[in-house]
Amino acid sequence: MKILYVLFSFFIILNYGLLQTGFIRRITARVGKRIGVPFYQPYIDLVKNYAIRSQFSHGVMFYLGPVFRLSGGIGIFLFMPLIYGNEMFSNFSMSGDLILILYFMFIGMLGMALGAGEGGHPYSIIGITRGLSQFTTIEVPMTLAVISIAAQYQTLSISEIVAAQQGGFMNWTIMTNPLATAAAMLAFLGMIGYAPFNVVNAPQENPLGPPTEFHGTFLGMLQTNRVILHVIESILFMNLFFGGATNWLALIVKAFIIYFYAVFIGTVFPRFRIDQSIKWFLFIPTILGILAVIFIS
Amino acid sequence: MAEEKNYKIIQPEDTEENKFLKPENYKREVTAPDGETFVVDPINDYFCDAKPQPHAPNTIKIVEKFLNWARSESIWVLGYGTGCGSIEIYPLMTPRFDAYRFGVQQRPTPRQSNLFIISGYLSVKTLKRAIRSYEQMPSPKYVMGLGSCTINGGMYWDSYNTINRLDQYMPVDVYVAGCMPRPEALLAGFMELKKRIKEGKGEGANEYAEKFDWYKANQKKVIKDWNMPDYNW
Amino acid sequence: MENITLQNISLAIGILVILIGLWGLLTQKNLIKIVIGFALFDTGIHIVMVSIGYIKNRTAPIIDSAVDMNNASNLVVDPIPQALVLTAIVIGLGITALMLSYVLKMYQKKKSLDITNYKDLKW
Amino acid sequence: MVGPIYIIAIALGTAFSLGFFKNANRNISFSLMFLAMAFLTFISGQWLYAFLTQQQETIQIFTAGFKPPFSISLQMGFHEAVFLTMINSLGLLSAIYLFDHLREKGVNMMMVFMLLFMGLNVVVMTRDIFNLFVFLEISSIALVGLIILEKKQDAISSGFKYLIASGVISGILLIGIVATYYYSGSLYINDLISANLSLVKGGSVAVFLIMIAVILELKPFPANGWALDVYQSVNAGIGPIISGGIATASLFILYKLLPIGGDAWLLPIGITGVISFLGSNFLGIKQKSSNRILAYSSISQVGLLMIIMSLSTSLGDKFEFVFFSVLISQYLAKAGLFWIAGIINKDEIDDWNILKKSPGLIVLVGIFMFTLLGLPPFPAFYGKWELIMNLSQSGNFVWVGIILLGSLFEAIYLLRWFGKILIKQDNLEDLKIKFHKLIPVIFVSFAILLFSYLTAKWSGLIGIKYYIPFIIALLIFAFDFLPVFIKNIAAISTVAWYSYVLIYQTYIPENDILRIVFGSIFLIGAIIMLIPGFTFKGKRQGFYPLVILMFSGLAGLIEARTTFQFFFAWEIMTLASYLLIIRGKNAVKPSFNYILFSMAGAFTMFAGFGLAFAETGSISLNALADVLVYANWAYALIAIGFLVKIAAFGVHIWLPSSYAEADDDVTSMISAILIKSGVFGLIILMLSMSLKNAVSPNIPYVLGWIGAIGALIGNMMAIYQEDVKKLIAYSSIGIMGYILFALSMMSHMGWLTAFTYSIVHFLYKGLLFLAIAGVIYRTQTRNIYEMGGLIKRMPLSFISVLIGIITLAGMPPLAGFAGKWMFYNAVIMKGWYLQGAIVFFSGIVAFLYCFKLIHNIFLGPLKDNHRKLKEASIWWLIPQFILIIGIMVISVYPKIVVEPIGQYLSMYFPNDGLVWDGTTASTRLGYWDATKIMTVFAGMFGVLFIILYSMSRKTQLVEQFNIVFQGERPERPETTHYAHNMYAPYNKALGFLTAPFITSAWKFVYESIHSISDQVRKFYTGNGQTYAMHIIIYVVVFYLFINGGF
Repeated sequence: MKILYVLFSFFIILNYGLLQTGFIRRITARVGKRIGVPFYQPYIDLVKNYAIRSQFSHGVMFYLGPVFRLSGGIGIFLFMPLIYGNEMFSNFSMSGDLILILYFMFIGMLGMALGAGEGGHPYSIIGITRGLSQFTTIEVPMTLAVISIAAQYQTLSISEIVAAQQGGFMNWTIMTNPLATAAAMLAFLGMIGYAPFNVVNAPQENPLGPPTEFHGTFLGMLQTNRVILHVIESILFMNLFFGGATNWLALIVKAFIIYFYAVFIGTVFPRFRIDQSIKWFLFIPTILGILAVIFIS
Repeated sequence: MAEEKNYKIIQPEDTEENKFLKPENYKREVTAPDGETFVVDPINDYFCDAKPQPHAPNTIKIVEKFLNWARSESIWVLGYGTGCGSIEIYPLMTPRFDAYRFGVQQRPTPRQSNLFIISGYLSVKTLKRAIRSYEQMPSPKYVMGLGSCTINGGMYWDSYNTINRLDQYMPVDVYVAGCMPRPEALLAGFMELKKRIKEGKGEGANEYAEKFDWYKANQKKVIKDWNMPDYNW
Repeated sequence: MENITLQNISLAIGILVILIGLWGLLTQKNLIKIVIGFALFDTGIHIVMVSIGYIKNRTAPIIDSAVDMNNASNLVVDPIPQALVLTAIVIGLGITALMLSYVLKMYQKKKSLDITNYKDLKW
Repeated sequence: MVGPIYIIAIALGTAFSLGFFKNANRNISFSLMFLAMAFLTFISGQWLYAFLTQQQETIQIFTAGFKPPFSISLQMGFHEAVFLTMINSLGLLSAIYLFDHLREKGVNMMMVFMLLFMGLNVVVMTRDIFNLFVFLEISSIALVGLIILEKKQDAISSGFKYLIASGVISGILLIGIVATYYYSGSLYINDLISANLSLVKGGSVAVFLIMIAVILELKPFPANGWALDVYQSVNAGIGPIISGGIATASLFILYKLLPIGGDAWLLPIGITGVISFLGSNFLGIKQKSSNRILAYSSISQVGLLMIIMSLSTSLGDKFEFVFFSVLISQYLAKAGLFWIAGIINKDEIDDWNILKKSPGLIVLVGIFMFTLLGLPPFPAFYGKWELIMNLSQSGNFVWVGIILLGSLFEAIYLLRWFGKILIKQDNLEDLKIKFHKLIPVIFVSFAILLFSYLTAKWSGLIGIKYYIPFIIALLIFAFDFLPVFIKNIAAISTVAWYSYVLIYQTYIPENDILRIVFGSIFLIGAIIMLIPGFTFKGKRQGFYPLVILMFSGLAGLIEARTTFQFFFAWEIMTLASYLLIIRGKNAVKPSFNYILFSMAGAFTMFAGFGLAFAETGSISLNALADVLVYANWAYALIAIGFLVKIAAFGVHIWLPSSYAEADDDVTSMISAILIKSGVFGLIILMLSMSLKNAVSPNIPYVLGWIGAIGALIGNMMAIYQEDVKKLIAYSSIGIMGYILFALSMMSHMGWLTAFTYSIVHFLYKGLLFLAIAGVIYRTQTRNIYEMGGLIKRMPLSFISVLIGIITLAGMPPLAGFAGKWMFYNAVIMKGWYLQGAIVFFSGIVAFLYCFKLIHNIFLGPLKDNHRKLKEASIWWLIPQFILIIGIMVISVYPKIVVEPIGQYLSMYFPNDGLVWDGTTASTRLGYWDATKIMTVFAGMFGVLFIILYSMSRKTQLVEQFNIVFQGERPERPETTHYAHNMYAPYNKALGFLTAPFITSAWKFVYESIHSISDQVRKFYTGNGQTYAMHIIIYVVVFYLFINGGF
């Protein structure tokens, strides 16, 4: 029974993610005074990629890499409570808490890294080293923020963190712990990976970063993961800092706004080099995070 | 740090075949860590020499039609400008022409592209790279010839190092004539391509696989220094 | 004035000789002179020993006509320091001889009598 | 019983009768001398035997029929018998050693030789102070005579210096004797003692002169240049006579005359000893000549003995034990080393690697050096232990510090020397060993072993059980000619049997979780890590005894109930691991760093135990808990010892290169197992001390920061390593940082984390090192960028490394995540947020090198010369898969491990534990259900895989160069492998964190010590007059010191 609910919410999240991606692309196109792709373009791309006829593989890990990647993405989804107070849409969140989700993100990265690594394309590896380097520093403000709110609420359970934020706008973490929220939201920019932090897969330069060699079904899986991951990360931040959601509508609205914030920054700013972004993450967001921790203790 | 060479290059025999072999592709005698020596032949050992296979369309008509629709609506162009025509491709992505509307997007890697636009004259040297890139694209894949030069050589019809007819070397789905064709013409070409795909005629990849020997013979006729396996995976 | 006794005078002379000997031992660069310095040092010690063993107004601890056998312990000085001095003189002689033979050997090897030339081993 | 007077008679008679032989028949004259020497030895040995077994009374022999003071009297007591036996047996062995030398030089030398020993014998026995002087002079003259007969220019000029100096000293002594006689009227030592001269006006000067002369005879630093030169220049056969014969006799003079000075002299003698010990060892550091090193070492040991002598009253009935254990070990070892120096006949220690030609001699050198250093199981260890304990108890902490510092200096030069012997070098000359020179060396080494056993028995500090491993090691050593296969089986079965006895039979019934966990890591780990030994061909001489010793040391830690047993096991383990590391190809320098840091750590630990003993008066480990006053100091000092072993930040620099250069399977052992000994020690320490309130909470707090920074720096450094073993080694530093941090939190969750980490780190670090070792074994390179693409050739190793790094990085669903999860909980509960954040950051940094590890070795393009590699040998793979099974079990069902540990910890930390509900573990903060996570993950992965498989069409497997390359194609695998300097941007941004501050700091310390030592030793100008001047100044300063002039 649980599995059916999980599948149902997965269906929602997947579709929402695809639509969101389409709409966001359309919005960014409008910013550039274009019309842009149809909102259903992600669906078409996905279908096309899954329908690619010829396929080759560099080896076992190249083959399994995308599976790992998608497992990582779906894994986070599986352990994330979606709707507060709704047992049906809490997925498997009773098996693990916030820490599990934070560390589950690594599985996807590892999958990508292994797959791309066996692909043997040097540019993929360059992309991966960039991605990993950047990710380590993104995690610094993120960790500080998580510690801060865990200390604030004295719990690591996402459901309980959400529960503690119920009862109005003023109870949200963004109001009760603005420093942690600020640090985490800056980290969020890096997690989503739009500009200024998208040198990882800077198109043409290296040519696509990690997925350079991936095609067809593999690429389809990576795309699927990407849309899910973006939504789930938004939902995570929603749960931690913006009071969670008590129904699907609230979830969609909040997740969209959080995601849109990253997109907004991404369309406005140019790109950082990797050492610049490392320094940046270890500077302002980290200071904010440290302040958040100091104030809470 | 001067690195000690742990291999010995074996000079190839002076045959016609080996004439254009590059030094890095010479056979070399290497010593394994356990002291055993053996010969590495880069051409055979480092490249897959399997021939391409035609891929049959989905046997269920309706599914194939749906997939063809999806393919036609999601055309990913390989970002590779071969000649002067490439200057006409970039405006496509600007607000004025906005090819995104039609699901046309650019990809930097052949692995993820469906459409290869040969943008203008194609020198023999570029042809080699173009063929490699084309062969590295996954099936189904399409080729669009841009400008007169790809049709009959255009103003370079008697040039010493450009090809005259593109479809001698790779199956072309659509030609867009002109010198140069305007972006509007390109858009029209996309429409034409979409139509062909939807009709199920965009089977250039299978055609290439079926008539592989013929294409390869044509290619080798102009590309004298062919020093690679026949098909680039 | 009371202190100027034979014993003290010889003690002072002995100490002076010791010091002269030491001075020679420590400052002279010539090996032979060093040996002489050592010999003086030794001699000085012997003088000191004898003068320490001396008891005022007594005679040498030899039982002869001048010393009555029965009263000897009151008439003669303590014989032991004198015996010690004899032994010490012998030993001192031995060492001096050994030193000289060393000097000989050293001179044979390096043709030099300057002690500063014999610093091959150091630190 | 042959009377001792015959010693003189025979020696003198032989010496004179030798004169008749001229040089006609040297064989006969040598035999005569040898027989005489043997008879001397027999007489003294017989008396010693009588004293030891038959409760023989001390006897006095009166010459000339009068009682003292009217005649010279000799005394034969227990102490005399010991010293005489030592001196005479040394003479006997020296005679054997000098066999051809004596024959070459003729009867003159034999005569002088006999006279020398006669003199020394009388010096020991006589109770008449002037007689003492005479025979002292005779020995000196005889010695100088021996030197002049050498006919070497160096020897002669140094002999002259010796003459000048000893002349001055004997002058002083003579004046002293006469003055003493003047005040006391007797030359009989017993009378002098009872006369209590120091109280008489002027008598104190007399006593002063005698005592200072005796002290000067002992060649105290710094008035000892004359002796050093002699040591350096004489024939190696005479060196032991000076250090073992004359110095020993001189010590006995001091011992004999000490009562004349009375208790007032104890302190000055102690201070002299301390200065000698520290100064000589300090100057020894810069020496390059082997004989001179031995000279410095000899003088320092005499200094140590003077210290012990000065403590004779406070040591009480332990005095003899301490004194003789140190004296005899130094006497035996020094003689052995001098003799070996003579066999090699190379003055510079750089040339000593000629010994490589004769491994047996290396073993002997090792035994002698470790004896000198006072490492277990050699006798001086027990003596030093009692000494330090006693000094601490009497509050002389400064002395303890100085002695330990001096010992450290001694360790520097001796071990560097030992390292030089083992440096690999081609084209060594042949080493010609004369058999007669070998006999005494071997004899002495057996004597050391025997004496070690006797001392251990005498000390009563450890049971005979502790000697079983040595016997096993010796047995294996005796059967070292067997092939590896058999020895490996023997070693594994020994360890298996022992772990059965220890863990299954002892600790499981006791339910002592701490010891079960660490016992399993140590011993079961040992079994696993020994399996790869089967791959080695040949004999691997010396490997297995050391392995057995190392693991027995580890087991000894588990079993220890007293601080002594603990320290004993600790030193055994350190020593054995040092010797194991030094077996690696270029391991001499790294292992030197290792042993130096370990020794320093061990010494601080030693001092800490001393402090604890000073307060509680008990050496029981449990008694540590009762330390209150010195708690902070004791705690910190002991902790430093453990910190060195776990390579905590600041003292970590020894680790990477040691790990890198050790043999591959040794690296697995030390990194997965040995390093945990520090963790175990810390746990023991914290359990007994930190839990009581006596220890300031600031210390764990500081430890926490050290751990956090260590974790960060270790992981950061690991990123940039191009040497694969160094990479994992730095990662070990990082992980040990976590564990230290977790332990210092002093909370239930923190400790649970530390335990879990210890177990998991053992599993995955062993796994990684074994897998990497298998790869290195095939590729013959450690440079990570020279590998690549090996997944095609070594898939099983790849799986091991993959599982290893997933666990290391702490990714769910594998076991590493358990540690991370507990860590978060612990940090937040404890409130150490900032440190915690650093630790987590470093945990994420770990991801970088994990990827580097797996990518650069297994992914990317396969190199030309690796195209035909085979999978790693099965013997490397079997232990890997055992470890993988372990990881998997803990991953799926962590409860079986974590729950008992939690229960155990509840005894100490009752609050905030982990609550188990089915498979779900929860704290008051969060929850985690490993089994379910694993199920969900496996299910999801399976479903996705099936989806991918069903959707994918016929897949063409392509070769490594079939990649898009902008229309071109790659040229060579090397140019396509993005491996070298992989994280350049990271270095650009954060490289400043990994600047080698600590290494430079230690280097600075090390080099400063050397350059200071180099400058200080310049006062030994080599001029005999300067040396005499030193003596005079020394006397003056000493006098001023004694009389309060300062």
